Order: sequence, then C-alpha cells, then structure tokens
Amino acid sequence: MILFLLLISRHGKIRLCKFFTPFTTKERNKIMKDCSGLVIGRSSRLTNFLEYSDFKLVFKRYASLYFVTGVTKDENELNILEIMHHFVELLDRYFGNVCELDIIFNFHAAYFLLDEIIIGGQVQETSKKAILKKISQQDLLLDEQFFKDDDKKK
Amino acid sequence: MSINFQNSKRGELNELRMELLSVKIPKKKEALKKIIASMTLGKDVSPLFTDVLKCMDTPNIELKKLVYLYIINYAKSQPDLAILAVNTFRKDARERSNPLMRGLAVRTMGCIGVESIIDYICEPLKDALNDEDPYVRKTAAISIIKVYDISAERCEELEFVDSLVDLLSDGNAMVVSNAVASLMEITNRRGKFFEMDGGSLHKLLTALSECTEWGRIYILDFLATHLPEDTREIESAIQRVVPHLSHSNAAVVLSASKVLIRYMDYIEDEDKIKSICRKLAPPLVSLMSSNPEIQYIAIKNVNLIIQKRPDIFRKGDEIKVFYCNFNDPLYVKLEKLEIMIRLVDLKTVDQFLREVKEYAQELDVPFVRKAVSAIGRCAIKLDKAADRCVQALIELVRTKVEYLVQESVIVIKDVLRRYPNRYESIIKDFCDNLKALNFADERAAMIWIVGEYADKISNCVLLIESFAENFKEEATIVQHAILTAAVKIFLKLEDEAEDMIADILKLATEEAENPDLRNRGYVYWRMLVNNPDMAREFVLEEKPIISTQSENIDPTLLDSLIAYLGTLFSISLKAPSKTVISKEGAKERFDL
Amino acid sequence: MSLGCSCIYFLDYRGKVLLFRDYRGDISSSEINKFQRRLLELEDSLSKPVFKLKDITHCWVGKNNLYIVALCKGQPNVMMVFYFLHKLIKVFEDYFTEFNEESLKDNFVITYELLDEMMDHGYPQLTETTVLKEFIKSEAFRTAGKEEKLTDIMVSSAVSNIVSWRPEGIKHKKNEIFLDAVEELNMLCSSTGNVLSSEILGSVQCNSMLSGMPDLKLGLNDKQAFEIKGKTSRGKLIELEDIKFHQCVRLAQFDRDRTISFIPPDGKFELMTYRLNTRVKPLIWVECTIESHTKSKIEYMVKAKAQFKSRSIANNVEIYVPVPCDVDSPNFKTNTGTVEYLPEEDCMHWSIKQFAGRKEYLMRASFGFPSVEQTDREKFKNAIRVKYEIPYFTVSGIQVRYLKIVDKSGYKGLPWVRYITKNGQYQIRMS
Amino acid sequence: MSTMKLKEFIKAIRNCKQAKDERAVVSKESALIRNAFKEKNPKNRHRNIAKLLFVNLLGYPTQFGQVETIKCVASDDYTEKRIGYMALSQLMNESSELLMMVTQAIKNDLNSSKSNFIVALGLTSIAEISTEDMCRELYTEVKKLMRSTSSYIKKKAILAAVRIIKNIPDTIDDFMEVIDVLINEHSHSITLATMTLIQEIINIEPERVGTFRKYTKVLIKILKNLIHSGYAPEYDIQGIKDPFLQVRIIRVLGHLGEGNEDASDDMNDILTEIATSTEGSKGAANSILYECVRAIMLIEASSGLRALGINILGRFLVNKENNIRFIALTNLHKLVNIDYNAVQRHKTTVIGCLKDPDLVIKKEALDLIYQICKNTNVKGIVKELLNFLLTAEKEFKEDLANKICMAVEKYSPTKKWHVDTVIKVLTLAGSEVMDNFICSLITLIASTAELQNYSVNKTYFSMKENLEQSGLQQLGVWLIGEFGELLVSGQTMEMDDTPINVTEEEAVETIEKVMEHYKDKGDKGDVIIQYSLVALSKLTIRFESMKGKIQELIQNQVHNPNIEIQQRACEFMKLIDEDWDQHRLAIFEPMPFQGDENMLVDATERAVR
Repeated sequence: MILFLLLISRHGKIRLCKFFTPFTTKERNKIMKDCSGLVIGRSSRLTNFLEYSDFKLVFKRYASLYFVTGVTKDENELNILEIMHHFVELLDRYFGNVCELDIIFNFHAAYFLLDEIIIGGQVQETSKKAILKKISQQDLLLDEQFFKDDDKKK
Repeated sequence: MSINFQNSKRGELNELRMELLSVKIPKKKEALKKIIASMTLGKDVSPLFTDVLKCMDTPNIELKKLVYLYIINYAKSQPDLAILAVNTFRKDARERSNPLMRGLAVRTMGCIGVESIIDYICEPLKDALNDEDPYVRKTAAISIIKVYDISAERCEELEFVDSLVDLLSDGNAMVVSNAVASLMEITNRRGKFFEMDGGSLHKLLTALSECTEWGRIYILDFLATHLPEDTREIESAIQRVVPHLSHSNAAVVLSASKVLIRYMDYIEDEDKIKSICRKLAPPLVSLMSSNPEIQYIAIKNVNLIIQKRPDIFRKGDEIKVFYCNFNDPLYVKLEKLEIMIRLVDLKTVDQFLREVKEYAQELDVPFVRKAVSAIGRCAIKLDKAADRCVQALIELVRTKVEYLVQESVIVIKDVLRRYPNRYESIIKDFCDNLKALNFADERAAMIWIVGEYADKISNCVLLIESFAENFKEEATIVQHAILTAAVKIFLKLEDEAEDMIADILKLATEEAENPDLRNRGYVYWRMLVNNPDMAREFVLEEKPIISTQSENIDPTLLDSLIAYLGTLFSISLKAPSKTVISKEGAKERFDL
Repeated sequence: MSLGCSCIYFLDYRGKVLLFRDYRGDISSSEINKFQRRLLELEDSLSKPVFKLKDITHCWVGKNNLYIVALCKGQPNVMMVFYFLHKLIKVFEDYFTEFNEESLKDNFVITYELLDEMMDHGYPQLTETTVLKEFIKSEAFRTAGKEEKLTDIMVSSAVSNIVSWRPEGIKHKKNEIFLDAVEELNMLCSSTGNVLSSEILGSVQCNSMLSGMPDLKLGLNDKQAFEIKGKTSRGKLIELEDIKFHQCVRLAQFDRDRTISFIPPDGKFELMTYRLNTRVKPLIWVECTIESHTKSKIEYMVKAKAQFKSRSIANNVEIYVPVPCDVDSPNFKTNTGTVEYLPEEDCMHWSIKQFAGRKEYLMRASFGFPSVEQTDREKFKNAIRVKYEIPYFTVSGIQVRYLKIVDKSGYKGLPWVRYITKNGQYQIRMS
Repeated sequence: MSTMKLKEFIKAIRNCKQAKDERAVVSKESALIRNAFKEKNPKNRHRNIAKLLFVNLLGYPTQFGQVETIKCVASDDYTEKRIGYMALSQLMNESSELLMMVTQAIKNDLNSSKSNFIVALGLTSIAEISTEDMCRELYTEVKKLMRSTSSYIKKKAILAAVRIIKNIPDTIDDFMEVIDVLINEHSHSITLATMTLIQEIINIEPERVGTFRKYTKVLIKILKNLIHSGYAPEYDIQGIKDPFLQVRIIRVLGHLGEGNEDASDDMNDILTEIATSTEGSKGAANSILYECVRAIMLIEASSGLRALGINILGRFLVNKENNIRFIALTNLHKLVNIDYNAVQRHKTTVIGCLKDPDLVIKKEALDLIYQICKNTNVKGIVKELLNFLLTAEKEFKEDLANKICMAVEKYSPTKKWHVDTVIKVLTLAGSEVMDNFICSLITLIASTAELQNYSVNKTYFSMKENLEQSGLQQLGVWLIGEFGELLVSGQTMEMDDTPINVTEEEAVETIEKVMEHYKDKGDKGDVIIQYSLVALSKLTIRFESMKGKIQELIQNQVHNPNIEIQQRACEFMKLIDEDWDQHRLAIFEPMPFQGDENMLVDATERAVR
C-alpha cells in the first residue's frame, strides 16, 4: 500500500502531504525533511526509487514539483509510478494545464481529488471520467460563498 | 545557457551591436549598460567584444568606465580577447591630463591574466611607478603583485620587486602601504627576502599614522612578521603602534595588538610589559560590542592572546563582558563560553556558576550541553570551587532532563578523575538516572565511575551485570569499560564478584571477536591467575591527575599562531606551516 | 601571506547570485555553489560566519535578505575581510539610501564601479563615501547633470593629500558643526533585580558643515586629560575606559596628552566611541510576576519603574514581555500607555510614550489557552526586553567642554551639542 | 477577528522573503484564528480551518484547531463538513481521545440519507485515521454499506473494511461472506477494491489463502475478459487495458498459486499469455510484466513459464531506463536461491552495472554480485571488484570494500588468498572497512602459523605507505605487536630472494609514527593508539633492546584524557618495571585463538607456568 504522498517544490517546500496511515507528528516531520533532502536535486536520469527506513520511496519530478510516495516493500514500484502519473493527469484535467501555483492556492481541491483516487493508500478508481464526474458533482454541493471568496480557477 | 542565448536571441545581440555603433554617446552608454546587465545575469555577451572595444576610445569618462567594467569581466576568463584592448590601455595610461584615467588603465591591464600582457604592460607600469600623482602610484604598487602572479620570473627580471622596495620611501602614505601589501604577498610566495633596517622601519612608522585604515593593517601585519633587530627600535615601534589600539577599525586594533604581543617578547623591563598589557585589555573588550561576525573573530583571537599573556585581563571582572546575550548567534555563544572558562577564577566563580546554570535552562541543546560541560571544566580548573561546581551539576542531574544528565555524566567522570575520592557522595544521583544514558560515551563514563567507586556502590556487581547484558552488541568502548570495571570490582570485592568476573572474562576472551578486547581480557586473566596482588597494584593504581593544562595550546604552536592573529590561522588553530604542507591532506571538508 | 580576498559575491536570500566581482581569478565560479548548498543545509544561526572548504575560505555576512560572501585563498586577514564587508554595506547605504536587492539591481553599474575602486586585487583601498563621491557620482546625480567630459571628473584631491578623508575646497554658507553624544546602556539583569553585567557604550556623532580645511580641538571632561595637563575642574570628571577614534583623529597626539584634534570629514561621521564599565542600576526597571498559570489561563502583573532623576523624561519606552506561544483572548489593563499582543514574537508589547523619572506604572495582562495544548507551551520564559530614549541626559555624565575650530580663512564656526541616552542590549531575565 | 481570505493569506505568505517574515505572518494569523475559535463564532470557521491546513503544510503548530475540526465534521453544512473531514487526517494524528469524540459524528454520516457524498466522507476517514475503538463502533455500518446499491459507496466501504480488519483481525470472518458476493460483480472499481481486501486478509492471516483458492477460475476469467475486451477509452493507458486492475488481480493470483500445483496449472495459460503478449515499452506495460514475473516466481510455474519470466528479467536488465534495470536487479536477487544458474548467466552484465553513475543501481548490483559469489567464482569476481575499488566515489567505496570482505570471508578458497585480498582492500580503502573484518582477519592470521610471517611482513610494508588508511594501521600495529620477532628475523625473502631486513628499532619507530599521526584524531584515532599501546607492551618481551624507547612512548600517554588509553598506559608502565620481568613473559604470550581446543586451559596453564 501507499503510506504517504508528498508534493515537494524544488526549494523543499511541502505543497501537499497526505498520510494514509497514522504517523506521529514527529515521524511526519522527519519523513518530510528526509524526503526533501533525498529527492531534490537528484538527476532525472537516475532511478526513481530509494530505500528509506523500512519502506520504499518512489518519486518523480513533474515540472517544478516532486511527487514522492512512500510505499510498503511488497509494492510494485512501476505500478506506483503509474498511479502518480494517473494523479498528475487528473490534476491536469481538473485545473487545465496545472502548475505549481494552482496547487498552492487550491490545495483543498487537490486533496479532494486525491480522496477520489486513493483511499487508505489503495487505488479506488481507475476511470478518470468517473472521478471527474464525482468531483464536479461535489463541487456543486459546496458553499458557493466559500469558492467565490476564494475564487477558484476554472 | 550561452548557446541558448546566442541561438534564440541572436536578434538581441545584433540590436545591441547596432546601438554600440551609434554616434550618439548616450545611446552607446545605454547599450553598454544593457550589456553589463546581461553579463550580471550570467549571459554570454562576449561576441560583442570587438564592438565594445570600439567604444573605448572616447573622451567620455563614463562610457570609458563602462567599457573597462566589461573588459574586467572577461579579463580572467578570456584573456585572449582582452589583450585586444591593450593598445587603448597603453594610450589611456599615458593620458596626461587625468590621473584617474591612468590609474584605471594600469589597474585594469593587470587583470588580464596572460603572460604576453607583460610585454605591453611593463613600460606603462614603470611609468606609473614614477607617476607624479600618488593615485597612479598606489595603483601601480598593487599591480606589481598581479604581474608577479602572471609570471614571477619576468617580474623579477624587470626589477619590479626592487621598485617596490623603493616605493617604501614614497612621500605618500597610501603608496607606501600598498607597496607593503605587495611586498608581503611576494614574500609569501618566495620566502622572506626583505630585511628591515632602522631606516625602513622609520618610514613605515611614519606612514602608519598617515595612511588609510586599510593601509595601517598592511603595515601592522608587515611589522608583525618582520621584527626589527634592535631592542631600541622595537621599543620605539611599540610606542608608535600603541595609539592604534584606539582606532575604530577592529582589524587595525587586532593587528596592532598582534604587533605589540609579538614585540613584547623582546622586552625585558617588566614594568613596560605591564603597562602595555594594561593598554591592551580595554580595546579587546570593546570588540565585544561589534557585529556578531567581528565578535566571533575577536573572541577566537582573545582566546589565543590570553593564553599567551594571561595577565592581560587582570582586573577580574572582564569575564562579565563575555556573558551570553539571549540573542547572540549560537557560534558566538559557544565561543563566549570557552572564554568564560578561561577567565573564571575564585573571585568570579559564583557569578559564573549562576550565569552558566541559567544557560543550562535554555532550549538550544548544543549550547546547553556546552554550558553543562563548562561547569565540570570549571570544577577541574579551580580546586577550591570544585564543591560549588559539583553541587551545580547535581542540581542539573536532578532535573532528570535527558541531555543534562548525559552531558553531566561525561563531565563528572573527569571531575572524579581530577579529585579522586572526594565526591563519592554524588554517585548515587547518577546511579538513579541510568536510563537516560543512550549513547556509548555516556555509558562508558558511567561504567568507569561504577568500577572506580565499587566500594561505595552497594549494588555495583548488579550494575555491571546489567550493563553487560548486551555485551556483544555494545560499542567497543563500552565493552572495554565493562571489562576494566569488572576487574576493578573483583579486585576490591573478591569473592562477592567472582561469578561476575568469570562471566565477563569469558565474554571478553572466548566470545568476543575483537582481538584487542581479547588481548585485554587475556592480560587481565593471566594477571589474576598469576598474581592477584600484582594485578591489584597495576589496575587500581592511582592515575596521574588530569588537569586543564591539556586544554591549552602547545606553546610553540601558540607562538606561531600569535604571529597570525586576525587571520584564518587564528580561527582554525592550525599551525601555519602544517596547513601549508598538508594542502593535499586537507581533502576532507573540515569546519572551523 | 596574502591578506586579501579573491572575489566578492552578492546573493539573494535563496543563494542566487545577483552580482559578483572577481578580483584575482584564482577561484572557480562554481565555488559559490558550495556556499549555496551549505546555506540550504543549515539555518543562519547554526552556520559560522567563516568556514573553510578545502583550500577556500568563505566569509559571509547577511543583511536585508542578502548575503555578501567573500571567498579567499591562502591565509586572509579575516578580521579585515569582515570589517570591509560591513564597510561595503555602509557605503552602499550611503549611496543608495537603502541596501537591498532592489537598490543593488537598480544601481548595478555604480556597484561595479565602487567595487572596482574600493578594492584592488583583494586589498581594500578607498572606502570613505565622501571621498568616493568625488569621482563616482550616484545615478541620480548623473542623469540630472550634464554630460561629463574626461576632464570633468578628477580623482579626489583627498587621495593625494595626507588627509585622505577630506577633499579641498569645501564651502558652506553657514559654518556649523553638530555633535551628538549618544550613550547606549547594555544591561543584563536577573529576575531578582541584580545587575549581572552592565556597560555604557558611548559615541560622539558629528555632522560637519564647515568650509575649507578646519582644524578642530575637542575638549571633554576626561579625567585623564585634566590629570596630564595638571588642571583641576569644577565639574564632574569622568574616566573613559576605551576610546576609539575615527581615522581623522591624530592618535599619536591623543596618546601623548589626551588632546582630541582632527580635521573632520565633511558631513556625518562617527568621531569617537568609548566604553565605560561603571555599575549603574537599570534606568527602567521592569518586574514581571505571573500571578496565575493554569491550563486555561495565564495572568501577569507587570511593574515598570523609572529609576532616574525626576527632571528627566524617557521617550518611547517599549517593554516586551514574553508569553506562551499559543495564547488567545489577550486582555490588558493599564492606566498608562498601550499594550498589544505580538504573536510573531511571542510576547506582549507595552509602549509608553513618555515616562518621567521616579514614576512607576502598572499593567495587568491575562490570556486564555486553547483546550488542546501546544507541545512547547511552557518554554516561554525568555528575557524581558526594554527600549527607551532619554534626551538631555547621559549616564556617564560626559560633557563637551569646548570645541575649537581653526581654519586659515579665519571664519568662526558654530558648534552645537546634544546629549541622549538609549537602551543597548537591555534584558531582564524572567523568573 | 481575522478577515483575511484563504487566498489572501496564501499570497501574504508567498510574499515573505525570509523564514522570519513567514513566521510573523503565520503567528499573527494563528493568534487571530485562536481568538475566533474562542469567540465561538461559526462564521468563517471552515475558512479558518482551511488556513490552518495551509499553516500545517508549512510546518507550524496547529494543535489548537483540533477541537474546532471536530465541530466542523459534525456540522450540518456540507462545505464545513468536507473541510472538517479533510482537516481530520491532517491535523489530528496522535490525539486519539479527540478522535473518539468524532466517532459519533462519523456514525451519523454513515447513516446519512441526505447524500452519498456525506457517507463517502465518513468511509474515507475510517480508511485513513480510525483507531481500534472507532472501528469497533463503526464496523457494522461499514459492513452494511458494502452491500450498498451505489457502487460509489460500495467500493469505499470495501476499502474502509481493509482498515478495519487491520485494526481488529477478528472481524475478518464477518467479511468473508460479503466477498463471495463481491467477487462476481463486474465493475472495475469493485473488483479492484475486492482484490485489495483479499490481499490484505492474506497478509494478515496467510492460512486463509486456501479459502480463496476457489476464486482462482473466476479471477482468471475476469482477467481474460479484461485483456480481450474491446477498446475502452475510460480505462486505457498507453494502449493497455486498466493496468491497475490487471496488476491487482495478478498479484492475488500469485498468492493463490503459491505452493499449490492445481491453482498454478490453472493460471499457467493466462500468465503465459500476459508474459508474451503484453506489448509496449512504456511504464504501464512494464508494470504488468513485472507483476507477472513476481507471480511466476511465487507459484509452482511450469519450466516454460519460468523461463519466460527469467527472460523478461533478462530483457529488463539491458533496458536503457534505470528504473527497469533496478527492477531486474532486485528480482534476480530474489531468484538466486530458486534458479542460481539462470541468474549466474547475467554475471557480466551485472558487474557492468557497477559502472553506472546511479548509486542505487550500483548498490543493488553489488548486492546481487555478492549473492552470485561461490567458492568457485569468488576469485574472478573479487578481482573485478577490486578494480572498481580504485575509482569508487566515497559513498560507494564503503559498501564495496565491505562487500568484498564479506565475500572473501565467506567463500575464500585459500587462507593465503583471504589474507592477500583483505590487505589489498585495507590498502585501498582501509578507513572504510568495518572493524569486524579486521578482527576476523587477525583471528585468521593468529590461528594459522604458516601465514604469520608472510602477513606481518606484507602488512608492515603497506602500512608504511598508507598512513591515512586507519584499518590497515590497526591490523599492522597488532601484527607487529604479536609477531614482531618474525618481522626482524631477517629470514623473509623478497621476490628476488634478497632477505628483508627490518630492525627492531624500525618496527618500533613505525608504531611511533602511527601514534603521532593518530593523536587528537577523535575516536578512531584513539582506538589505534589503544592498539599501539598493547602492541608496544607485548614488544617488551620480544624486542628486549627497545625497552627504553617503548617505555618512553608509553609514558607519553599516561596523561591522555582518554580513560582507556590512560588506564592501559598506566598498567603497562608498571608492568615494564624490572620487578615483573618473569611475569611479563607469561602475560604477553601470544593469545590462544578460537579453534584452539584447550585455549583456556592452555592460557591458564601457561600463565601459571
């Protein structure tokens, strides 16, 4: 299973973090700090996997963001790369040509999207169409005021 | 980057080129500013070199300076291009009406780092050395190092080094001081070649009080490495240097102190020495109210100075100056603590302890640890105050804060070594906090204490057995500590500890892989079998008492460091010769 | 031994190079990347200002979101390097009024010119703004003025003179000089009111607007000066512990008979600094008691007392008292001044515009806590900081007895003198 | 009260140039939010929580928002609820007491009839943050929802169940019957979730795999249908049909076939088909091939199928993408014990991987090479590895040096070769080699009489030229101490048969130099000084003439602040005293070594004698 997913900027800022299983705050902070250190600046030609503590890190850089997952040792690393790509494509479709700024200012939307793709560290839906449909239905339910205030990019 | 720029923005370069060709000077200026802006961003604008050169021949000084800036940038990396400008430089260097221009030309030419430049530069440089304007001469003086760096041989051949010596007699102090800087740098390359006589000393001392603050540093540093031979000259030099302790520039103060401390070695009159020492203290203390960076350098240097001349801070209350402020950066705090330990004496120890205990409550763990160990080091240093220090340590241990306990154990071990059998009563407090000892060093220290004070610790056998539970997994240092402690306990308690010693010796000889540990095990075993009384004499013998002397720098090293106060040597505490030799050896990165 | 440095870099807060000047060309341009990496690895407070990587020494200073880094080879005089870096900042401040990323970018041409003139081959040269301004004009001045001819700009006569800080031919309509004697009181007190350490850092700031090449003599109530000259004084004499002078002051003469004589630079400069170690009691004493401290509430009683003569008044008194990091619902009661909660500094800030001597004021504060406790709530007992200014008053009692101004043109210059005392590092530990 | 909107707040933070500015903005806003919470004003509550989420992302404390988060979850307003749920997993870890408070609210939401989305929020939070107690409270609801008519709810309920069984394994029985129904549903997401649940049950209670074996045929059919189905854009990735689902089913099949011939036979065809016909060089295809290989290695595969699997790995090994090569290396590693010969065939390629600039690949390749090592090929392999040791960068050097030592220790055909090789490693990377290899080398030499002369001479000359290699010095110093007389015997010949002459003086000087070099060099240096002291004291009985010099060297250490060094120095200073001449001989005799049957008896006897 996937234990956590982090989006880290080139400068080491955490843009999104989701822990699918409980970690203490101390553990979380250590993971975030270590991951930034391990991943940033790694040449894209090198392997996208690293051993870390008693799990594996699978990561990939998309534009200015590093997508980093920690997965259990029994996971299929290549499949995890595909899952991350799945997420990236969905972000892209939802925001329309997504960039780091979209995720910074609409981090909540990115979390909502993630909730429809992965639950508890397991893939729950592989159809992009189905996911986007459910998301737009939920967006309709949201308080208009909330989004008007915060002016979601469409 | 550069390829990218040329390909996609060829148009931009062309545009700039057109602007450079314009007859209107403001337009040219604008173009050059843009070029320099690109240069600043790291873009390659060298394709414009020839076009820029064409603008060089202009009566407009601002434009000219812009061209110079451009050339300076490429002078080092692309000397072949830069040499194209050489004719204009030569012309500018002969520009009679404006010394600024001449200076600029000589200065910039020296930056072109190819040997062939020397052929072009030697004549204008010679002229410049004799120029009527001091601005040109002071620039030429520095330019000689540049030529020396390009080719030392040619520089000697052309007698530039000798001209430097002549410049020491120049009427302008700034010229003299720059010549001194050059001389010193060349000395650094080829060894000392200039002997100072009374005449040159006098000239330097005259220049010293007339030149800029920076020039004073050059002259003072020069004096620190070139000692006059005659004691009378030394005394007169001292007299002229002392006033510089009042200079507002911290580097002048430090360099002046350096000269004084070195020269003092050659004075025999104790009163004179005392009077100089008295003058040294206040300016050094004042450095503590500067920027943190300057404070840091100053503290490091003060630490050396007071090792050399402990009587400088005689008043006794100087220690207060080094108390840590809440907002001092960590690197300053740590160094201040070092000085505090050096300065603390029986008069100030109470304040010191109050102060350091305060630090031990702070949040910054490295600082707190250092504060704890400072208390211990103070105990070791001051026999009569040891009681108070130990009491302070006990208070800290009783807080049960993990890192306080850990650091205390390590330092109390040394206190016990310094004062055998004086503080056994405190051991109980440490025995109550064994759980906090997470690291090998602390455990080894604790085990040593148990072994050493076995007769005072009723459950010492049990303690050693529990430490030995994971014997195989323990760090080697802990294994050794257990072995030695077990032997000591056995020698003291005999029968009571028989089972334990058998177990431990078995662990150390039969089960251990480490030959060193096994060696030790066998040596003890054979001793015990052979002649237990002999073992008792060897193992339990009182060890020479450690002292704080070991914290002092070796006197010969200290003397060589004193000659380099203010420089990197004084920060890294590496002996000058050693650092130079171990150029290759210093591959690994080390922090200062 | 080489004293100087090889190159100087200006980096933004992320470590990106804004501009640099390579003086010696003996250090590869990739070296600065190592500095950047170290910057990212360590927080400022952890990184020492000077460190060595292989054979290259890095010296750095941080200021206004910028880093100024000097790289050196061999054995630089690091004290000189740091003093130069600070001087550099000072000159840029004089030129651009502010020293920051924008001003540097806006003035990069002048910045290069200054870097070229202030240092040659790693050796500091001319660093006095007044002198530099003679031949490096600021941008604003340039555009306003007419186009310059080669002959228009000359090296400052100061370079050729023995007086390297003052050009000839300065003219002022009114010949005046202003002296400010400013004293900062550094003080560290324990919570019980014991003064742990205290010192006075004094300085005499000048603003000279005198014509020609005036020669000045300053007379202070310096005890040693009176002793040397065998005079007696009616007023109080003080013992100045360590005096440092601007380079214009004739040090040898001072050393001989404690006469402060000098030809001043034009405009503002710091003539001298001095230090006194006399024991003084805190001018503003703050006592802070935490009256109750529970899981849901904390209450403070803060008492401030002015311990100086009643005819003096302290202006802009600001008292900062630390509070736990997660308080809410601040509530303050006081009859004097205003109080606010400064969450960004985890303290409350009590400011009193005017605080007369011998007066005492009281303030009570209470805060609530959220029900879920933040882990480091209890770690708030830092020092209380106090800021203030007291005009017409110096702690040391320093006095300017006279200022003689002699110029060969014979004009009569007017000296003006002011006194002020301020806080320096002024901290009172909290119990 | 703060009036800043979320977006403005984020902007304000982005405008900060320095950490301290950012801290200031965050603390001010946090203080305002604390106040707003205190005032119990629900207006803007969700906005404040959203801001706290951002603050949390930046790494600042947000504990004070926990109570309010719970209120949000319990709110009737959907927006508040959704933000509240989002905050739940971000802000509330560790506070299980507070989580208990939220259980009732989740229960209500699971039973909500208002909207499926509300039910979904509850289910998601169970899957991610639930504690054991929460699971007990809520599992009946989850079980019910697993039979929901909405597949949207159903799939989430199944995944929530995955979490529940992890927290309370004894609920597995309750879920088994549901799986019987779920397995026959024809929906990608339901099948996917069901596979995940089965997988998790097998992980927790491996013995249950037998019960699931009855699904083998159904699963094969589902997989077959999936592969053979027509083009479905919804599920197509790079021309592959739902790779996520394929991977999941194959993984479960692998478990079902493990140790069971029948089930393995059943899946032989489908796995063969996937292994041969999955096309495409992209990630999706490779991820399926990889999963397929894993399954093949797990089940009782036919020889043909196994060959196919090994073939795929062989192809992976020469792939230009590092990720794929990495996969090949890790899996060949697992294969070594199953099919050594198949792996051994790739030896040259694997050694070639040591040239890769990628440290991860290098380390993996090194591990694999070590696995391939046997008594028969160790010499050849180590020879190649030593070449790499010359050029290896620091990070890799340590691994490489120690792996070589491990291989030598385990497979060395002769003792002499063992000694030669480890000394070579110590010469090239002596400061990287772990202590235990040096220790075992010493043991080997000490217990092999015929090698002692050779080893002490060889080491003596290398150590003089490699002062920096601490490990080599450690070895050398020990050998000189123990076998010093062999070094100065003059009986050892060089290659050209000239005798080697080392004097006692030279030998002691060598130790002196080592001690000088390693003084004040920290812990590692102290260890070498400790070794040196022991060596010197042993030499007092071997080099009588050097006693004075040795005494001087030991005397230098009696003030050493290191306790162990001081202890040794003091003991040895006493021992050197003439009074103890007779005893010294017995005490410093060569140490007996393991393998010496009577080593203890021996030691005591000799000591007594």
